[in-house]
Amino acid sequence: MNASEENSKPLEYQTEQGQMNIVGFWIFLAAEMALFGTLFATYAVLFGRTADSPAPGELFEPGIAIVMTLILLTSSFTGGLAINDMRRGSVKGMMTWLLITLALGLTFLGFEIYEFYHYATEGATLQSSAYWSAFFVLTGTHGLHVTFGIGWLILLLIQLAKRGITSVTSNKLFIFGLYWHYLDVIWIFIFTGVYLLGMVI
Amino acid sequence: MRHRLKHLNKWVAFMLIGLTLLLSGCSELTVLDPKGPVAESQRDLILYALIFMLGIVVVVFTLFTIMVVKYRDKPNRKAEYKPDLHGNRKLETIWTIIPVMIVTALSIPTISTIFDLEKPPEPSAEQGPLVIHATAADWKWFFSYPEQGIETVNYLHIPTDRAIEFRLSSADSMQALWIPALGGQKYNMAGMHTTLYLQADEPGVYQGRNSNFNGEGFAEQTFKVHAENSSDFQDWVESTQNTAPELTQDQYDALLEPGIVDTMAFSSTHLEWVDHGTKEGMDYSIERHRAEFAEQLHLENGENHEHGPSEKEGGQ
Amino acid sequence: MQLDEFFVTGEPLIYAGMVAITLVTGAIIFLLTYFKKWKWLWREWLTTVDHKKIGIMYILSALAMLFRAGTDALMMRTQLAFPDMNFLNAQHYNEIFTTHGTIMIFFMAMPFLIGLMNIVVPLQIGARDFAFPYVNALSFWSFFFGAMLFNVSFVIGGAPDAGWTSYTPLAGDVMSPDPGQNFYLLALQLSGIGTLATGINLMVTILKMRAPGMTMFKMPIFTWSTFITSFIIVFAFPILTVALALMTIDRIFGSHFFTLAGEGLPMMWANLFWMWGHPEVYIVILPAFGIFSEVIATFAKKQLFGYTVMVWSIIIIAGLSFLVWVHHFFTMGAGAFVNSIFSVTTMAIAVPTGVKIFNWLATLYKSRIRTTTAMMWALAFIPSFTIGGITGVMLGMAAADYQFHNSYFLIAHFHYVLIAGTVFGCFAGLVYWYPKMFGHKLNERIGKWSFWLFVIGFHITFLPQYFLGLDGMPRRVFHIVPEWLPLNPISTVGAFSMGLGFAVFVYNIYYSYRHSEREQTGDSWDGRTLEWATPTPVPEYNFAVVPHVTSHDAYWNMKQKGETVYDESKVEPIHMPNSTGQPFIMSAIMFFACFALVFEWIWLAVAGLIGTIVMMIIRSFDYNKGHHIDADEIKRTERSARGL
Amino acid sequence: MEKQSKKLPIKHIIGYVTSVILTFVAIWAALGSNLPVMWIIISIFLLAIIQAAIQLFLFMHLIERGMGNAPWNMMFHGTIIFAILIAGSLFTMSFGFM
Repeated sequence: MNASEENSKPLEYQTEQGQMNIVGFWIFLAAEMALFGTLFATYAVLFGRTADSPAPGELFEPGIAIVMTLILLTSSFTGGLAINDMRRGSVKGMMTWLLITLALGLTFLGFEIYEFYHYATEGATLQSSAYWSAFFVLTGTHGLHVTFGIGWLILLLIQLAKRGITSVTSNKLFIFGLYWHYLDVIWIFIFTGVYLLGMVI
Repeated sequence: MRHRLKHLNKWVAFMLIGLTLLLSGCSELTVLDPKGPVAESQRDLILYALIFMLGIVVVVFTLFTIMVVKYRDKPNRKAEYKPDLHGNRKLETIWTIIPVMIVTALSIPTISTIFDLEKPPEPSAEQGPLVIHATAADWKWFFSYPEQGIETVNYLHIPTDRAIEFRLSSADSMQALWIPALGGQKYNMAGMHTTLYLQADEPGVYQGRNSNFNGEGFAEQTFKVHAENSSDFQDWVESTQNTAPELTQDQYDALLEPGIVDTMAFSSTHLEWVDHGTKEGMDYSIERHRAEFAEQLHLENGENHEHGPSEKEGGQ
Repeated sequence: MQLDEFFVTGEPLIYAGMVAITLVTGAIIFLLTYFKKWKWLWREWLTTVDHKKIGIMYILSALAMLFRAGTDALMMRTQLAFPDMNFLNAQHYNEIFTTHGTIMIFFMAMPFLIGLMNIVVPLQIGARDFAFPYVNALSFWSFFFGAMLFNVSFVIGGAPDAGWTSYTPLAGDVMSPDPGQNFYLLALQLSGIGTLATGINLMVTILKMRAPGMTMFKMPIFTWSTFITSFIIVFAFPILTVALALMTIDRIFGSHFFTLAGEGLPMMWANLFWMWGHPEVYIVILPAFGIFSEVIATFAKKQLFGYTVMVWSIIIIAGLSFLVWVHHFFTMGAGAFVNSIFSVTTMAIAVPTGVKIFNWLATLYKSRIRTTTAMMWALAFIPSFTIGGITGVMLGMAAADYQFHNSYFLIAHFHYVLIAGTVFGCFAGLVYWYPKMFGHKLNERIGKWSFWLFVIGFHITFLPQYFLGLDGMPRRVFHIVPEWLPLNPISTVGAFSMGLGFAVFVYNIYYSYRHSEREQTGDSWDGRTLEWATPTPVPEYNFAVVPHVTSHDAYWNMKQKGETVYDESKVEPIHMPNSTGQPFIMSAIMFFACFALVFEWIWLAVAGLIGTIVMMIIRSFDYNKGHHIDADEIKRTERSARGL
Repeated sequence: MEKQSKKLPIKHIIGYVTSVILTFVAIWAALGSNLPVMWIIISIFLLAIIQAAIQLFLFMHLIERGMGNAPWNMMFHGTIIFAILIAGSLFTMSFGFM
């Protein structure tokens, strides 16, 4: 690979280590696919095993799930815009979009906590039945991932503010971007497989 | 070289003699000495597979011996040495196709036997299969005969020449009903029903057991199967109906407590109040005995009893 | 919690174990202090990120675990020797076979193979280290602390007793309320995370750090098998992670995945466990296949026969490994159609495996076999594994499996594949790469003694067990009955012979350390692949000059052409990562958190979790870029190592 | 480097708008339409897969110069494992016992 080709690559790809980090993270995301696949499989098999607790169709409210979906989708979009600005070299644009992404992520988390609390008051908790165990652990694992992502983003914001866009920081932010988009991919399937399906059947 | 091949022949002869001896010894082994049509079909399948497998073993072992003996590096070795031999399409295709053919040859009878095992064995009498609910509980067996209205603990009577339809379930841990002389096993699980068809053609007493590990008393969870002709079986049913006490729910609940019990017989079944094979019945036992499940038996070998429930049969 | 509940009491064998542990720990501390080696231990080993040292630590831990689980096996065989043996009671026997299985799979087979991969793969592909050396150290320490957590259960809290498969509901909180099962869950979780990280690490290393010219189909076969194994790890281990987490949540937080209450589905555990568990058996067998291929090609002094087919058969086996899990529970009664499908997929695995066997045999054809100890392990593998393989096909026939399942036939089968495959492979690999690791060979004469004791013992132990299975002897019973008599004592005798073989093997390590000739060149066996192009002992940067590769027997070809890998004029400064204590400390904190969770001390566990997160934050802010070794120093090292 | 990214990231905007539309189509199909249940299930999962593909290709740059084949390859196999896990579990744990 000659030098000019090397330079035409985005900054986050320019070091050997940077490339390996990105490839490694993609492999990690593939592993996450198996992780969520297992949770979905458990959810699917335990579907309908509600014992004495309420059925999902009785508790699910389309409103909250739709709002949560749109929030996470928008945050994925703004996260993408932040990466776009990073590649343009615009620190200000990048930071603005990242802060918006952070705010949307926190809002999503707030909704999820409210939702869990709401179900608990209606008599559906982790301990209620096999179905509700699977529901809370599947959506909860996604929620934990979002929480982790928020913590990660805060750390990155500090580092970006301190160091600006370098080959190292841009690499880190790009990887965070992959993670954040990926969480939306998972959420699409949770929204479809859990909420929409739960209300159809 | 010829000299060595001669030796090889001697070895092959030795192996064949050994094999014959081994196979004649095998007919003593329970699984290879079936007492009913189910075990027989499984034995036939095993022996059928064994022929192919022994063929593979002979080929691999022979090739292996030749290679190792002939191509060992030593002074004055005459065999050819070709370090750059990197492969041979034709040969590799051949030894891909042969295993494919063997696998196909094994698959066909396997699949047909699998489907056969889900049906009662070919009816040797005009009556349908005898239904027995076999319920496992830590570490004992309940056999309920719903049509006859009787229930036995830790022993089983069956008529010969009639298919038995076992409805398997468990009151607590996962277990498996295995009577090797009559056929293979299936799991007993709480909240689920599995069906196992077995049949005895020869009268006799056979060993049955739980074969799936389920804790401390596992080794002792055995039972005897008494296969007898239909009139003897009928006599036994009637005498049990007349002489055995009725099973009460309290008594049954007490029996469910994890532990080892003796053989018993009753003139009613526990199916009247609970079926552990349903979602409603699956937590019946743990709801009542949660504390007892936490306790240990401190089971030593040879203590408590002589290997499994005693020979004496309860209720008679 | 009372102290006598905390420690296991009332078992003379366990008291003896406690005394032994205390004495050994005391002796280690004393020796380290006496010889003033604490600093050395910390600087050279606990903080290292060098793949070769980490590999050595993996292998040492695995040997220790082999000793522990092997002792378990001997105790089991002693108890089963005669019908009236009362050496172990039922409970103790259950604990012993559970720890035997779990340790052998998780803390012996996997770390042993991962240790060999650690040492060999970067050397084989001409790399200077792993893609992520820091993560590699973290993987090792999380495995190590996971193993320690599991072994601690022996004296604190009680060992798990539900079998290595831990089927629910038996392993649930109603039937196993003791902390033993929590030890199983959390120790596996901790070491499983490390394994997953290693899988990703090795994949990136192999994808991105190969020497120039080494295309995928010019990689040495061991590297290929490592790559495919890592691929399986990446997709299989998350399944285990989730399954373990679900059972942990069941036990500690009262959910109902695998419980009898709340309409849980205990069989879902079996399903998830084997969805991971079947790929897992290929995780431990494929690297062994790779080792045998390397060893056979080297000592037959001949190219591996059908390299491309060998690679593709590994890939096909890996693919099929995800499609056969149901054959572990054919007897669950999932119906004839389901069982038929999985019967066929299972038997299909015999095809690529059979092809491999014949290719190995063909490699021997027109070769020149040197019967060194490593080669003998590899040769013994072929017939032994064939027996294990064909009985595997028989077990795959669902209708026949109803008779084999849960019997000693099954036990004999998987010991035939796991010992003849994995253990022989580990020993072959260790003997083969030993000079590269330690700078001297293992003694051949003692090595052959250990080989024959072990291999003959192995067949005496496990061949009779096929017949015991056919005679209706189920696995996991804690005593036998007189009908199974003649074969059981024979099996026990064989087991002790294997134990003796292992003891001789370990003695050989000591003997060779004292007496073996030190290696003069890096190429101890007239090797074929790049690891033999490095000097022995291998300098920390591995290759002073990264070689250019033209075939999968790269070093062999170079030797044929009279080329050398080392060209002083091309030496440049080399960038190396710095040593760090963070992985060790972080894993220690995770150990602490898991230990607290075992006893359900939630707040302590949360404190441990926070500690782990703090370590991650520290790492995130760490912009340490490592150091450079300058060219002169490299030249000096190479000159003295190569005797120039 | 400047030429790599535009001020107005067309790809992202197209992806976002499509995703929002697809989400609402799925909601309508599930809650508002009178389709048979089987068709609803198939259609909402198809829509979800399209949306996931949008995320992967338009947002995450699954195929981008300089990354080699590993990312899409791993995601492809990840998808297969994902499918095996769910379909396989349902096949063995539910279908077999019906």
